[in-house]
Amino acid sequence: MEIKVLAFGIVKEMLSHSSVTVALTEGATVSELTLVLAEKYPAIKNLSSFAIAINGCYSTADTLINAGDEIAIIPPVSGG
Amino acid sequence: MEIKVLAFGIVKEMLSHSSVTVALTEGATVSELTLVLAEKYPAIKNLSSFAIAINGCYSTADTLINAGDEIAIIPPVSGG
Amino acid sequence: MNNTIDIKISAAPLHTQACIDWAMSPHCGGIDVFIGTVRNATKGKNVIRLEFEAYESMAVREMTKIAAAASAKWPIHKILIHHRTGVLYPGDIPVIIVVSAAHRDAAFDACRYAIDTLKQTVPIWKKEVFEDGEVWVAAHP
Amino acid sequence: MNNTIDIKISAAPLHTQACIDWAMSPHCGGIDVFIGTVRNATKGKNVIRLEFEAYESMAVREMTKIAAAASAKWPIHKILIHHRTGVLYPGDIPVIIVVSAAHRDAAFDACRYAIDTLKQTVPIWKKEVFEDGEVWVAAHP
Repeated sequence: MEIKVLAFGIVKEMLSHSSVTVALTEGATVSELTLVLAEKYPAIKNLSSFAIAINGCYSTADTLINAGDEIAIIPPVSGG
Repeated sequence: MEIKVLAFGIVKEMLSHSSVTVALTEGATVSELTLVLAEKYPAIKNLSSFAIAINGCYSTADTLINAGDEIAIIPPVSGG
Repeated sequence: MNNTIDIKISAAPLHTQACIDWAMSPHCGGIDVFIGTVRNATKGKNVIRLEFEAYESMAVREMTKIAAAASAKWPIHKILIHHRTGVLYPGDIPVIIVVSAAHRDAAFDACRYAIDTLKQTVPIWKKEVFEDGEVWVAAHP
Repeated sequence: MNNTIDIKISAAPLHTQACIDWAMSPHCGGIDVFIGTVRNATKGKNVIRLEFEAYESMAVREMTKIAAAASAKWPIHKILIHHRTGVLYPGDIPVIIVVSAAHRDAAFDACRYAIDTLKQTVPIWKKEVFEDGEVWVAAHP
């Protein structure tokens, strides 16, 4: 399945886009998405860390990804 | 020596005046003043506690009182 | 007293925004503000009004001591403590404390220290007036 | 979201007095306010401006979670968290948190919890722009 991934802040600059599309197998988890992203966009490995949000909530490595989910890469936050 | 003692808040009500005058021997300390006040104005013994300020500073029992000092009875404070 | 400490006792209403504006600075990263407000009830009884009285000269001195101590204990930029006297009604503001600092922890710590210490040492007294009587707060055991 | 929680992300300037007025109530004895301000320097370098970006829908959700958690942990009356986005200059206000409560300890504790947690969980990012370059805060090891 094709998954659209939102990018913010430094990740948007690293990817040169506010979103990118990656191909995942059905039933993929967040950890598989992370591997795909790191391979396709090695720049994000320079981040001190990043999280994946699914439908506006923080996910864990084993969270399942479904077609149509709103996915986002969350680099270290720095609000306030 | 005659000492003028300022009264605030509930003490002003207990004494019915914003200041009173008491007689003290030369070289008297705060503890002696306290005894004189309690004898002359027994109502103040109903306070949960009170302090004596001399020239705008909290005193201790052995602080000396001099003629001309600004003396005040400080009942429990409740600002804020 | 200097230009990083602002202490005032006044019978006039306190102005929150003016107090904050005084403390704000591009050198600061955070400001903590404590605003005391008159509650309409205490221990289940309706409060009609509060009457505040101060031993003004000593109160200003004690408030200045608090501000100086806070400035010595924490790396803060400015500290303001304003207290009102006279008759106040529910919703009115008897006290405002504003602390600015480069980093927020110092602002929070100093502001809380200031209000906690003010309530212990500053010679200001309040009488609570209820529908059926009145009481000087903290006066009796 | 209910009438004791007010969450907002906005590119427009934040209004301190309006935020405080919203939280004030005759049911409250104390209000704690935290105002974040843009510092003109960080680690000894002059800051020209900050650029804030938010993942708005998620940020509002996380801020609402913080407000709800604070309301559950402490006996507070109202809590407001407003955060600004876009370009801000030294002295500008990126964040305001206001907490009102019957007693001040709850207001202080909840306000500090809110800003500490906001800085850890809310998807908002800032880029510091210096005379000679720029950096996304906290992005790199």
